[in-house]
Amino acid sequence: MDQTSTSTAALKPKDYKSDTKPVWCPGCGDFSVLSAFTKAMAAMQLDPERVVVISGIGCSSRIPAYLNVYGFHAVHGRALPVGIGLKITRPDLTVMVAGGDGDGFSIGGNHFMQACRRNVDMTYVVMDNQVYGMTKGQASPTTEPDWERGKLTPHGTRINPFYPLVIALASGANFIARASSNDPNGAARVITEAVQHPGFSFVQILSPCITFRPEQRDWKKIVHPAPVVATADPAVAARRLMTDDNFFIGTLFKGERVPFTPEFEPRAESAHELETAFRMSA
Amino acid sequence: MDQTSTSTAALKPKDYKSDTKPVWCPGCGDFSVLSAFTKAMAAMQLDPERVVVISGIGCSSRIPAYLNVYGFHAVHGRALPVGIGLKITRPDLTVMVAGGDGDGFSIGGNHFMQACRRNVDMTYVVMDNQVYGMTKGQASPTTEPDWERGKLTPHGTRINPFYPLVIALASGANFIARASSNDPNGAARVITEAVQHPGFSFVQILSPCITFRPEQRDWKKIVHPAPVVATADPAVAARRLMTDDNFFIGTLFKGERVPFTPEFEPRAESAHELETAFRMSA
Amino acid sequence: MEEHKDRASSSISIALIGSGGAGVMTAGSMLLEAAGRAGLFGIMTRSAGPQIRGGEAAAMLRLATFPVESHDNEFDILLAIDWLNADRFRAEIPLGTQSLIIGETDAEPPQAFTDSGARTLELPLKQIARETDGGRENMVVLGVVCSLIGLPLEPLHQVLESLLKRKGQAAIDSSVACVDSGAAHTGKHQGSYQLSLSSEKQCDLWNISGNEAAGLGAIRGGVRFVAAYPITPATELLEWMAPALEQVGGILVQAEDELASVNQLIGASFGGTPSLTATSGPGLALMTESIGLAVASETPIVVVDVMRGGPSTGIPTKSEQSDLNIAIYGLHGDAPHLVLAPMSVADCLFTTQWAIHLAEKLQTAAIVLSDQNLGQTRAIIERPADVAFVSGRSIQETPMEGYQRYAVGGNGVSPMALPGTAGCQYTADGLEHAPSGIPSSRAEDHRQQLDKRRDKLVNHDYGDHWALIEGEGEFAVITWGSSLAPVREARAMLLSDGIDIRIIAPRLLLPVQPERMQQALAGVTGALVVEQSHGAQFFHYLQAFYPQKFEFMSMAQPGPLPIRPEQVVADIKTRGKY
Amino acid sequence: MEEHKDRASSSISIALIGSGGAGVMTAGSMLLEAAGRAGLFGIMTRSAGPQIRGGEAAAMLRLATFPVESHDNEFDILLAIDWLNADRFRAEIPLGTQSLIIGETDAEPPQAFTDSGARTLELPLKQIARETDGGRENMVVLGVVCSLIGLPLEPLHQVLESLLKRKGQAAIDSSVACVDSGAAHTGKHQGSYQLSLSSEKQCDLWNISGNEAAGLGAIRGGVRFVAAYPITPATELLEWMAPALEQVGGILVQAEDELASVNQLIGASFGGTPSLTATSGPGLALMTESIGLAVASETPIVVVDVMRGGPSTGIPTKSEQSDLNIAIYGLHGDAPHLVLAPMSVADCLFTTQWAIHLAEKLQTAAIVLSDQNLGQTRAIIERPADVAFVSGRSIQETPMEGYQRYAVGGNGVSPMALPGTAGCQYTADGLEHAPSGIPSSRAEDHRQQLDKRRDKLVNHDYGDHWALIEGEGEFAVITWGSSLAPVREARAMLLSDGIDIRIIAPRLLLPVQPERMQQALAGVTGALVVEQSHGAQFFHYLQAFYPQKFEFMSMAQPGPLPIRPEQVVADIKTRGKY
Ligand SMILES: Cc1ncc(C[n+]2csc(CCOP(=O)(O)OP(=O)(O)O)c2C)c(N)n1
Ligand SMILES: Cc1ncc(C[n+]2csc(CCOP(=O)(O)OP(=O)(O)O)c2C)c(N)n1
Ligand code: SF4
Ligand code: SF4
Ligand SMILES: [Mg+2]
Ligand SMILES: [Mg+2]
Repeated sequence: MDQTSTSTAALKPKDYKSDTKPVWCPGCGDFSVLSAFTKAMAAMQLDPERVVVISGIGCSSRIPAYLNVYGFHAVHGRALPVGIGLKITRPDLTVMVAGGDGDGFSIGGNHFMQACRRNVDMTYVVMDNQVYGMTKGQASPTTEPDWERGKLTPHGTRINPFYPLVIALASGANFIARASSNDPNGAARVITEAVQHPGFSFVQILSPCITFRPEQRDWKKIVHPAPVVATADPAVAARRLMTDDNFFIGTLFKGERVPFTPEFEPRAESAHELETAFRMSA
Repeated sequence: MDQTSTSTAALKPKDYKSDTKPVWCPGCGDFSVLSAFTKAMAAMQLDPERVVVISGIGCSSRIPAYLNVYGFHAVHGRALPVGIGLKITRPDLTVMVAGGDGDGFSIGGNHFMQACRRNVDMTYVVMDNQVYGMTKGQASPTTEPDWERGKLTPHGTRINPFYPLVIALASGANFIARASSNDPNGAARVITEAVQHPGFSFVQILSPCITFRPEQRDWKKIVHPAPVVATADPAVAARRLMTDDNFFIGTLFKGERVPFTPEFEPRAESAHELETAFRMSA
Repeated sequence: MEEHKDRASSSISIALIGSGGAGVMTAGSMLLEAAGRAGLFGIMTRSAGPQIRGGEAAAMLRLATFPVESHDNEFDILLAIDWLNADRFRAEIPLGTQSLIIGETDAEPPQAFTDSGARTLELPLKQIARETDGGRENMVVLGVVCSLIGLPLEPLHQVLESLLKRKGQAAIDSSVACVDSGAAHTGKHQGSYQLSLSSEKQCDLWNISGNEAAGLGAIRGGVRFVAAYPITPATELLEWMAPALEQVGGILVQAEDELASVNQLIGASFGGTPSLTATSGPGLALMTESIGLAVASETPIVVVDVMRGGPSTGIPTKSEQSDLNIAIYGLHGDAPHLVLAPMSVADCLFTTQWAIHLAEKLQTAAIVLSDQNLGQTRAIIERPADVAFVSGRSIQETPMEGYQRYAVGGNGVSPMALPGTAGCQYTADGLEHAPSGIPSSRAEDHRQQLDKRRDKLVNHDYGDHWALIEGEGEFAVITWGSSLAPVREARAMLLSDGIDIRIIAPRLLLPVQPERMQQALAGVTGALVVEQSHGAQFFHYLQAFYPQKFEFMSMAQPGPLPIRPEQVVADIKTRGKY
Repeated sequence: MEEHKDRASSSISIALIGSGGAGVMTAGSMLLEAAGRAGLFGIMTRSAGPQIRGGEAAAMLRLATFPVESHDNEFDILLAIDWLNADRFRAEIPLGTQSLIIGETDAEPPQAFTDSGARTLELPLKQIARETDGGRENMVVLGVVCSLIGLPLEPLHQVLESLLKRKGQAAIDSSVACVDSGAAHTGKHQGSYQLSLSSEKQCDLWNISGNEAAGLGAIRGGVRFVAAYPITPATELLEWMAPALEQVGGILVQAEDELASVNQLIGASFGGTPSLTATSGPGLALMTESIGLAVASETPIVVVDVMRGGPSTGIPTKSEQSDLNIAIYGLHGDAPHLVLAPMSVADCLFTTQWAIHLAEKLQTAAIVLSDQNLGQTRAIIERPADVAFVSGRSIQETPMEGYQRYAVGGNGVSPMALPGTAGCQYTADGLEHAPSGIPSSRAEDHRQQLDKRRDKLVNHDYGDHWALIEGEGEFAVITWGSSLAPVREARAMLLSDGIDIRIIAPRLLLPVQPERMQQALAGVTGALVVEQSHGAQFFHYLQAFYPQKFEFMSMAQPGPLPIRPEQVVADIKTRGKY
């Protein structure tokens, strides 16, 4: 997937980076995700002006401004509908949505599920750190139920975690993968695959919050490659998820579900004809 | 499950009915659901004043006022959080939430998923007619993608339907069943089981909208009992759902997931002690 | 509005009621259409009991020789196919001693109606219908009404023919027979409510509802993307647009909720497509956070709120003007935006189109406050003019070194680069930002951007469209939206007593127009504020932004009943004005 | 507020800045605590760069011999551990010629600061720290400040001992050594900003933030259920309450979003448990639909909005009073509710407690408008009185034949039956309803219930708590919330020139209190409205509901910078008042 073109005009990963300095804590996993994005874009040689990255609110959701593409930093939890509205009306663009686990699975949980169902051709990347980084350390839907350092859940959340890949599959996403910020090149490859696959692609990237979940530094020791290649059969994918330890890395599912692609080609001329329905033919 | 007590004080189904006349169209499936509710309550001999039925907005969501129990007719899509707040603070009550497929799976989709995760001891009954009845015939999340009579989706929704049982299982509901309004006694038995099972119980009741989906009258010919008994193993349940034709009737899953039961016993006395943390011990 | 000398013969009000399946709505629609074909103006509104389907219903019509926008003080004719639960409509169908109540033979009209002192007439509707094979009472009723008001049967026959075509010739024939037979049964009452039909036919009349008109205005204004979630009474606007948009190469997406729909608009608009949604109070409430995002990120969107009774779920099927507050003030933070209100069925077209034009031009969010009364009223109107307002967004079309999306200066509108434009990449943001779009919490950036977003709206010249101003009196009635219609009728009533009042009805509610209002109020010494809300929201809004030397007086009446012209007249007279 | 003759020796303002890890926040907190133990009053606020963690930060303190609520016009001492990105804080830390800038030897202070004409002092902070094993500059800084302002070192030693206990004796010893050493290095500057410490110690002082105070008020008022979703700057309120609630047998639930949290409150309150949530602008916007449900269904709930810069995501970490509009007018339909605003850190306790009392008593929704400035300021205050306001909901405790949940009549408050009460089963409804609770769209029912919901609020006697009124002048300054503090200081400044102004600061913003306001304004001939918003929201609110013969003047300044007392004085003088 690495960029092999020798053309002098070839864009490098750094050409996709903006000059804005990230606000992230030194060591935050999101830096690597940012570099995975730029590598993937370079691998695909996307025209920066034809790419739009949309996000909600959170540390991770700051990513659009750090890229040299078009971006929309929307409100908390609503990035997916913004992306859907854009992609439906501008099918010529590469639309990517990025954000955190709180943004995507808590306040934005419904849009996530419905976006999987709608299966518009776009890519959704969630930088999962199992915590609310931006608001300084509360539990998120992916947090383990017994994590007792969440500031609003002193005894742990004591509720079932949210399994993003399971919900994505059950709802109808057409591409499902997990990556790790510890391996930006691998993550870049997965993002590339996701963008290139038709329909709604979902990529969970494990991206440690070293400030509020310092123990996540150990993730690099835990993650391991998925043992098998991606399947196109939802039933097979579902069975694999039953034994998921939440740390396998790789592409789980590449489906053949038909993307939602309404015809959209605004024609100005015919607006006048609409009047005829109202005219009284005396 | 029928009420076997011979005590003269025994409550009959009609004792759970209020005097308010339903607004439903003659022939609407929801009438049978109402009767399933009253039968189930009578079967359990619940004290009417210790039962609360909470709903959102929709034809189906009108049900609380037709019952002689406490009720809350809340806003569209938010009945589950109302129920959760109530049950957590009043564990002594039997809390049931009821509503439609639009209310529960479209605008309320996130609360549905999160309520399954939280697994509070309550019962959620969705009267599924695969349409928005109240607003006169738009597609809902459970509508078939090729139904072309939805007034906002003239070519069909062309998106993946929402599979309520799948999402319930994936999210952590502790009891999952499907019933049919064509068999109110069967539905009453399922509701009874659901209420009696600890944790969050989800019951989908197929309840035809004879006005906007008259073809659903045929459901009575299509539904068929589930071939096997309920399992406590999520993996087994998941496998069964893979071959679900959406019309088997019965209890799919009775889990052993631990309900969310925070201690809640307000003590007035100790409020004063909280001050000590602020006092400057000079 | 043309002034009409002889109210009796220039406007007739008719209510048709019946229980489930009686077909009064069909009859009402046919009557309206026939009247239109005969060159009359008219309106029809509907009312129904709580039953979802099949309950009692009322079709309320007013037919007139001049454009009408609201119901009259009383109904002239009340015709019931049956009286089951009919008294439910009592308050909506005021009668007088000159009114005529018609019902089935031997079926006593409810006392609630006869108490008015109206005359009654019994007709064997059922029997007449039965005389025709496949005959139906609602068709008989149509004939009766035509005969009473002197409407020729020919246009009605045409209507039956075109509307029943699908059902075959037999259906048409039997309906025509029923109509004719009904018309023949009115005896001495024939023509007793004769409308003076003009001989020259109005040649360019439309039969349209406010919701449809708003939808057409949206498309004319350039809207090509709609995302929405159904809600009464806005749904028909969306249902009309879904196929209509396709005809012009646009699309409507049914979203999972209002949070999704408004954000889909923002995405589509960011990509350059003028976008709109329609909702009602509860949906608007859910959208406010993201409307704020549209304001802060300067992304044009239009939200039509077809108001219904509030608060909370309220009274979904009835009209009220009680979402004024949330529309004006409902966004958190200082979020200047546009609020507009159509004042008639026809004006739904103009105002919606204008709203799109303004939102696009000023790169902000516009809220259009329609209401159930305007939206669901079906009216025969003169063909509205095709105004030139189309979206005209300021676009940065070419690459630009150091492009700043939120550049300050000038009139505050900074050219927007659309994705696809090389060299202008930027990130739109709802966080406060520097001119580049980069988040900033500096006081200076905040101040500059707050000024920018306010000034671009305040400095725009909205022209005379900002309000409708009529009359010359020293006493003003200030009103808005659908309350204008009864106020105009009240003015006509007062004029016939030789009294002129001045009417001021702002179409543009935000940004406020203090200078224009001052001019409109020149010479005014007292003003009554008429609105359909309980909290006198419009009255307080006027005090907040247009304080005057004189004190405003308030006539605020909540829904569900419409304001009647004579109430306005009475209110003015009670206060000792005239 | 006691009037203080000699401002210089009665209040000292100190800013400590440093880049990531320098520990200025810790030092600031310790200084505040030590000052409190020495019997001083004080406040501390924080500011930080955009970095999530580890960026530059500033601790801004004001210590005084009288209760202080806001920052002064200038800072007396600016002390930097390093100057990395320090100029970012320039606007927040105004200096004058009498100020002293202290920094590391040979590290030039940024021109942005020295331009003020302030004197500078270089100290070898690093070297002093290094002289002690494990020594840190921030501890040295503490000693320097104590020496400059003449604060005895003993209370500081105590603070170090109790706060560093967990870290062991070595840590305590090295910190004490650094402090002492720092104090010994001020040379001729020692005591140059001497605070006149009173000999009698204030014996009942608290160290508390506004967010904590609001949390405590909630619990005192009877709140036992909180459901919430984190958001800056309200999160600390919730974080304090989570364990505190458990101590009193209550619970806090972290919900999936604000839609869920507000509806969980409604459920809990329906069951009889007083319930509260805290949020900020974006969250409040999401809640308005359901707050309307609480109003319509007459279910008491309290929502604390800790305001931040708007619109949209805005400036999450900075204060602004720009959610007034959405709080007052943000619900769709006519939805009368309560809006209250605390005016100081201490008042966060009283006002929140009162809000709960009122919401419970009047069975409605209350919105409490705190702000970042109040919520995140940590202050040394006098122990607040323990007022008697506790929830006192009118409950239908016994079975009752024909119980009507929404019975009309009386004072409008109808007893609420809680689930479990036999014979009183009813369904609460957000649809308009008859007194029984059954949905109704009848005009009469709508009118009755609208009246009921309004009248129960309007007719309640809120007593003198409705506002703070101070001074006697003919010129009034009307203000609210955290803007009161600088206004009060401005009054003190004017008083020392022999000028008295009248201050009116409503704590109860809704329902409006026209008679009380009229009384408060008796004899006033002009009024300046001071607020921290761009759109002059409070000014327009006053015009809307309290119109006067004289015209209000507006001084509206958006965030993020606080309003300074001298700005208020200057504004009054510029307008030719005095
Ligand atoms: C409506 C609303 N509610 C709450 C917030 C506060 N908020 C900002 S970011 C955030 C959570 C961020 O968590 P996540 O999405 O996991 O991102 P991370 O910071 O961990 O990358 C919250 C609750 C908000 N901005 N808007
Ligand atoms: C916030 C909001 N949006 C939209 C509506 C309009 N609305 C009322 S009921 C309904 C859908 C009902 O569908 P469903 O839940 O399936 O119930 P059914 O009528 O089919 O039983 C909608 C969209 C509303 N009341 N509130
Ligand atoms: S708080 Fe956590 S998620 Fe946020 S920038 Fe820091 S390390 Fe990253
Ligand atoms: S519209 Fe459909 S769901 Fe609603 S009451 Fe009628 S049949 Fe039932
Ligand atoms: Mg996170
Ligand atoms: Mg349905």
